[in-house]
Amino acid sequence: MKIKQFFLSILFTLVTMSSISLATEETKVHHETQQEQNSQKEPYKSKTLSQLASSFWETTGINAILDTHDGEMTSDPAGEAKEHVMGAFESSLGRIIMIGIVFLLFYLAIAKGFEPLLLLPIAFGGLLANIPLAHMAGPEGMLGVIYNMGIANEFFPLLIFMGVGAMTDFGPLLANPKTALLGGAAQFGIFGSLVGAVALGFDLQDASAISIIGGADGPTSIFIANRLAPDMLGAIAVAAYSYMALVPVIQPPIMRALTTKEERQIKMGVQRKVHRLEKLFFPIVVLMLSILILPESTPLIGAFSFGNFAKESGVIDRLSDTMQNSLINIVTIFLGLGVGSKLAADKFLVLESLGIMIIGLIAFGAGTAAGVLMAKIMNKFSKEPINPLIGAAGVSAVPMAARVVSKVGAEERPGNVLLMHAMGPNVAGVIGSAVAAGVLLSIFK
Amino acid sequence: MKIKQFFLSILFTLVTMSSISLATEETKVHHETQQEQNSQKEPYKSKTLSQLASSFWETTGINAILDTHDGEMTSDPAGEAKEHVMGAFESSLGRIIMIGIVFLLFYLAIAKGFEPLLLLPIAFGGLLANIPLAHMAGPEGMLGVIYNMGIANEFFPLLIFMGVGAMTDFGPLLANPKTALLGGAAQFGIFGSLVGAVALGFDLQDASAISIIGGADGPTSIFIANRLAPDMLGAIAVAAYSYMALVPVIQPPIMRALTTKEERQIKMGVQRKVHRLEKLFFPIVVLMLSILILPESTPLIGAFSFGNFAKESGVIDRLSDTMQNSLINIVTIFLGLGVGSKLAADKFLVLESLGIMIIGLIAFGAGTAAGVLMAKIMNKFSKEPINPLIGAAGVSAVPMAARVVSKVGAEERPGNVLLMHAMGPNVAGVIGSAVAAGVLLSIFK
Amino acid sequence: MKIKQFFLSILFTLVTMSSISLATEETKVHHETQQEQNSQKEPYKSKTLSQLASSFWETTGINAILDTHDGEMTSDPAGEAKEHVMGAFESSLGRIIMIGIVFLLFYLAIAKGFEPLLLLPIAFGGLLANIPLAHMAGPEGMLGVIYNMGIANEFFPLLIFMGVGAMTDFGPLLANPKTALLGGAAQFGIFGSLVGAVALGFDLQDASAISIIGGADGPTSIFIANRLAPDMLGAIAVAAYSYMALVPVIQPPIMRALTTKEERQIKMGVQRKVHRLEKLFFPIVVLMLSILILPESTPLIGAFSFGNFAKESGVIDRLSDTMQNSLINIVTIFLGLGVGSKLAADKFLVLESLGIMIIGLIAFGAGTAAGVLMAKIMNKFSKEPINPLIGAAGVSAVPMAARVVSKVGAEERPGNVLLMHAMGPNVAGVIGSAVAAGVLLSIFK
Amino acid sequence: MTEVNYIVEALKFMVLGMGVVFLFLIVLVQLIKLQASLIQKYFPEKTPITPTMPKIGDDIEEEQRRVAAIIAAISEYSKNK
Amino acid sequence: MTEVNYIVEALKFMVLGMGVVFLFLIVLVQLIKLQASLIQKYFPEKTPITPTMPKIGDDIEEEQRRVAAIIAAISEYSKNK
Amino acid sequence: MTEVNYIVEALKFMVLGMGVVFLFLIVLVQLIKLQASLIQKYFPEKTPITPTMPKIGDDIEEEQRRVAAIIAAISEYSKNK
Ligand code: NA
Ligand code: NA
Ligand code: NA
Repeated sequence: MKIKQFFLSILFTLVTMSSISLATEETKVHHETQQEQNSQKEPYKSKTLSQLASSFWETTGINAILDTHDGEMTSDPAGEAKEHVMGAFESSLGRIIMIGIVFLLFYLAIAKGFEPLLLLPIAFGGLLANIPLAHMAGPEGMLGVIYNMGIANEFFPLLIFMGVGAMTDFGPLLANPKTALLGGAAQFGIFGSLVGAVALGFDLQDASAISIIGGADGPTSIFIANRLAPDMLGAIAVAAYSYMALVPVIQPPIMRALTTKEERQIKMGVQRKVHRLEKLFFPIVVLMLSILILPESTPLIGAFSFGNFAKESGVIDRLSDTMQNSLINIVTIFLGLGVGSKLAADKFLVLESLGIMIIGLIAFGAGTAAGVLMAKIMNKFSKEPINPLIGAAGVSAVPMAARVVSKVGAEERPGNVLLMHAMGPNVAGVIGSAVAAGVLLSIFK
Repeated sequence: MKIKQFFLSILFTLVTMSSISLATEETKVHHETQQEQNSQKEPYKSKTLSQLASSFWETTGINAILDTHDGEMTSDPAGEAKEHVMGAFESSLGRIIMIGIVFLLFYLAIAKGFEPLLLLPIAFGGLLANIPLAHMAGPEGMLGVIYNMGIANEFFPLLIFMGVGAMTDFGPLLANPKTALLGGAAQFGIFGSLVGAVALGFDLQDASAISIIGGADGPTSIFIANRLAPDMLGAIAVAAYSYMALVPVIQPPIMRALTTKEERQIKMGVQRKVHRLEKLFFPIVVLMLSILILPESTPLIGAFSFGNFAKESGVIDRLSDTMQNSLINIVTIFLGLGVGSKLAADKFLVLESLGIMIIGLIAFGAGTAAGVLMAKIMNKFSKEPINPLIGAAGVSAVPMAARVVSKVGAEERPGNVLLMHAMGPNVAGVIGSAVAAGVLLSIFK
Repeated sequence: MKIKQFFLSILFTLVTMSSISLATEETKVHHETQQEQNSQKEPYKSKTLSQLASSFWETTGINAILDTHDGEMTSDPAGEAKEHVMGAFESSLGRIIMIGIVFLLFYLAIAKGFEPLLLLPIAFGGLLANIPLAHMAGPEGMLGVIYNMGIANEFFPLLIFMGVGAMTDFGPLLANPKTALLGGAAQFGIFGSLVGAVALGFDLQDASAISIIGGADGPTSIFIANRLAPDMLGAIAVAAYSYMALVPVIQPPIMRALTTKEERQIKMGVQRKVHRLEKLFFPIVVLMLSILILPESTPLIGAFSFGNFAKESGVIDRLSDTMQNSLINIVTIFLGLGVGSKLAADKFLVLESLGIMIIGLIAFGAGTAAGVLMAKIMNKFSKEPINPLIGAAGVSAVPMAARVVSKVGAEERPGNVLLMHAMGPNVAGVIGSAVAAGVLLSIFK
Repeated sequence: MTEVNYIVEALKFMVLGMGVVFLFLIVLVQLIKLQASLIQKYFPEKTPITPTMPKIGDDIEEEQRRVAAIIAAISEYSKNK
Repeated sequence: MTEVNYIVEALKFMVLGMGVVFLFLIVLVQLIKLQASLIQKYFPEKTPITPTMPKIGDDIEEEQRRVAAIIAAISEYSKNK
Repeated sequence: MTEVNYIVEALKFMVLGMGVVFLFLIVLVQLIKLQASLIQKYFPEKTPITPTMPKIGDDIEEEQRRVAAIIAAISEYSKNK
């Protein structure tokens, strides 16, 4: 106890002295610092303890937050050209708000289990990006290094897509191919929200980047945001993963509102067995089709197909396992931290972010509704019964959306397992989103 | 069914309209696109649906392949300086031929099991590299990013070599060191084919790069090709891995032609037990010798020795395991895709590739023959009997060549297990190829 | 036998001829080589076999070491600006001495088990860096590529710290928080040796970089050395890891000298159970405190906290596992090799290195002593008994130092297990070193 | 120079986009069906193509699976005793 | 322009440095104690928060542990027979 | 300025290259033999050097091997019953 008090008193004396001397010396100290930067390693000038403590005080986070006119610069992975002197809000309250948002994301990821694999690293990256003076999101900071390594060039989202491809089983889609159309209808979420975003005042290109949130695919959203609206990357990624995490909350009410109890109780037949060669050829077929119809989507679909082909080939299991495990894990850590660098107050706390959040929610709802309605129509015209609930899985958000469908279906009629039937539209939704993304890219090329 | 027809009719109308308007509008559209590129985000000009569809048609792969004079550029990881406007052949038929070749490689890798770990990723990379308009092999495309990350600087082949080193057991070589000379004789494949390549009209430097195929070592071939003839990297890598894959087909006839039945039935004694310290010191001895005799080979031998030393030290097993598993797997995926970027039609479909394939085959055969003949001579002069078959393993192609030797030996005399005896020349062949590579590098330095 | 003699005679003839012709031709050959470099791929000039052998002799390592005036350049990852023509010592004897030092490190790592996970890769990197003519530490060599990829930008040390964070259990510290002060006292090693280094003639900035060795934390040392004195990075890293490895040798005598037998026999109570939420919040609390007090330390503490938070969150175990295994292993391999590049004779064999080694040893001893003395004082004033031995663990060197404490304690009083009690100061030492590092960075900012 | 109504433009994008998405998926569905029937015809289920090469890395997993199976069997056995 | 005595400077650094290190750790100790008491108060041990989401990747390890446990039990059993 | 016969040049490369390869391997063979005899002399088989440090990461594999061994033993046992 006594030791503690002893040291505390010393420290507090130092700090107090420095605070007093601060008012008079600040300008001078500032001036000296600048001079020192001009010529590296100039002869060291002796400082009194009080001057040292004062200099130290200048480098504390407390001072950086309290003194809003200290000329601190923002950070950007692209370097000085995209940095500016921080405003009072960005330097103080903005940071505190962002740290609050980060804590909210921590809470959602840990206590609620909402997509923790990406929300948690993104949020932690956001925390690091809002640290004063450390410039961790700058070109020489850890987050900036990561960003330039794999996000600015879209490498990490593609590697994630490759890993997801290696994890995906297209069997259910191949067994009942026409359910792919449900994965198409759900892309109405994208284009509907594009109209909405334009109505809110975003220009066409920004609106397109935002609307991909409706595709419910993290890597696709990041890929497109990076191409069409890199400044909004953080908000778009956070919105995309947040809403994907909220699938069990957002989707069921919409599903129930648009279907009758009888429809929700429809039982679907047993799926046929799929030949190994069908699974093997499928990624190649999808890729060839993308090549012919829209090459703009081939980075995404190519990476996805490669992962899936590697798995289905059965001859390079050690590579396929690596894609599904150590590689995708490493990239997920980096992608999260790198995207988090865009949660710096100066980038995230702009009016656009609010718009992005609203549009993202609408997009999600619209996509779900379109999928369900399409499934209702198909059920009318199809010989085999189709439970309209599976249309909701068309938004992708693999495999969460399919699980939600199965859960709602089982609630209506215990023992009715829709999971495999929902996986078809679910994986088709991934392809559908990539195609929609390719169309938007081709427009703005 | 009816829904499908409905949508199809809409789409076909769009496509038809666009095709009609194409003839008249093409020049104008082109002109506009260029203008748009000049000033980013200029005020968006309204387009009719037909104009939109027409623009979209311009970005389809079908149009890119059919319209051979659309001014499409080739892609190169090094950027614009090495790119050119595509010729008619490169833009259409060339691509289709390359995709055919890629499918052939898929078939060999999957159905025939020929070196799938590298042939499959290379082939997929080749498929991606031949996609029109996507520029995946350009400096900002996925393949180009990979290429610049680890192939242009020879980092990935060295990491592979490190992993292979960590997987290699030099025990059989240490137990019977004179079999190392067989790994030397088989390098005649390299130098014999060097003469052949020059005779075919390649200049000395290109011929040297090609001849390393005879070393039957993928990473060594890629390393040397990158230094001496980077334009032919794709063809050299494909030839190297293809012939390594064809070892069970190419070698046995040569082995049988050059040996008598009695020779093939020779039994070899039991190998002595090797002390742990011998294995520990061996990689250091090899590296020190390379340092003294030819430092040019030390990147390859150094990486290889590091991997082997890490394993034999026994104190950093977690690192050695990583080299043998997650690290080499990740790098193999990237190396394959990156090398595949050189399978773009404009790079691969040149007369040289045919020459490379022919010379590679000759080199392989010559190396095998030289190894077997050397073993016959050694058997004459040696006290202990040496089965000449094990000379064929000197080409390296670890461990396939040693297995083939063992199989042929067992066919001639059931119960005669030559595997361990063949592993000596087999691993010596790896060192021999690296030395030969170092000599060629030192000549052209 | 005869074959061997045959080939040897040929080779020796070649070499002898070349040696003879060497005296007369050397200047000319040299001149030609330069010309060739000027214009790539000029028409090849025929060479006689003897000329070829002579050229080859020029590229051997033997010649490079014997001929000390061949104009060989040193290598640096930063490229030509930091390279110079080698002096006679650097080119010959220096290399041999460094290879001797490398072998000593191999011996310590393998036979003595001293921190092999980093000493062995560092030593191997040092071996590769001292190879003549290969320029493996240059910007295009393997070591240089690694250095620029993750050491010049401090990325690798931070990733290691992240992994260490994911491996660390703060339970013992949370159970008995006041032991954290011991981790503070031990940082006297840093600041005491700072004074010592200045007394030895180092300037303040270099002295600060060196003194961090006293923090007994490899990644922290590398991080700070890279910022404050990149030229001494190799010596500092080697000193840091060597002394960490020597903990079981250096610490016990100091511990015994400063304590009485009674003190060493003190038993400490059972630790209370720590709530899961305490562990979850702890990394965030530490990080928030760093943000407020010294943002300069946040790259280190941020990476460490992220790893720990990822582990304690319990919802992203697959990422946390990757941090603790494949990712940290890959980075350890690279970090070791990259740091090893600074063991090139021209960088390491300077008088400063000797000073660094001496100061490092002093720092270690001073830190241990300060920790033990602080623990004695705390034991005097505390209600619960504190065994002064656990103060020695405050230097960090996790978990070796804590194990040494436990071992010494058990020797004095069999059955007295101090391990968990020593882990508190041990992990606090990591934080303390990062804070001390932040203070030094803030002074020289 | 009339002003552009961006909402109308966005609606046009929607028509194009949904059109291409459906076109893509409809063609894909047809190709899947075609492929299924071709495979059914030329490679009936009884002769699945199997890779001819031993797969490195699989041994371990194979082993684990075998181990798990054995254990399951044994524990089943123990229960029934 | 008097010459700077660098050793004195280094001693000043020591005072500042050790001061900040102790300040940091003392505040940290207080925060740890505060946090412990708050958690004890609001989240008494009986209701630990558990993650609500199934964890991908854990299944395998769980499986391995289970397998190991079974084996241990069986081998124990065999020994005792 | 006579024209260079490149094939002759290539043949010279072959002589140099094969010569160096054999020189390298012959010296290597001699060193291996020398090393073997030295090790046999100073470190006879009975005292192999073993690492003194426990290896992190090995525990798991060790465990797996042990498990596999136990299982093998058990299944062997079951068969023989
Ligand atoms: Na989607
Ligand atoms: Na070879
Ligand atoms: Na420390």
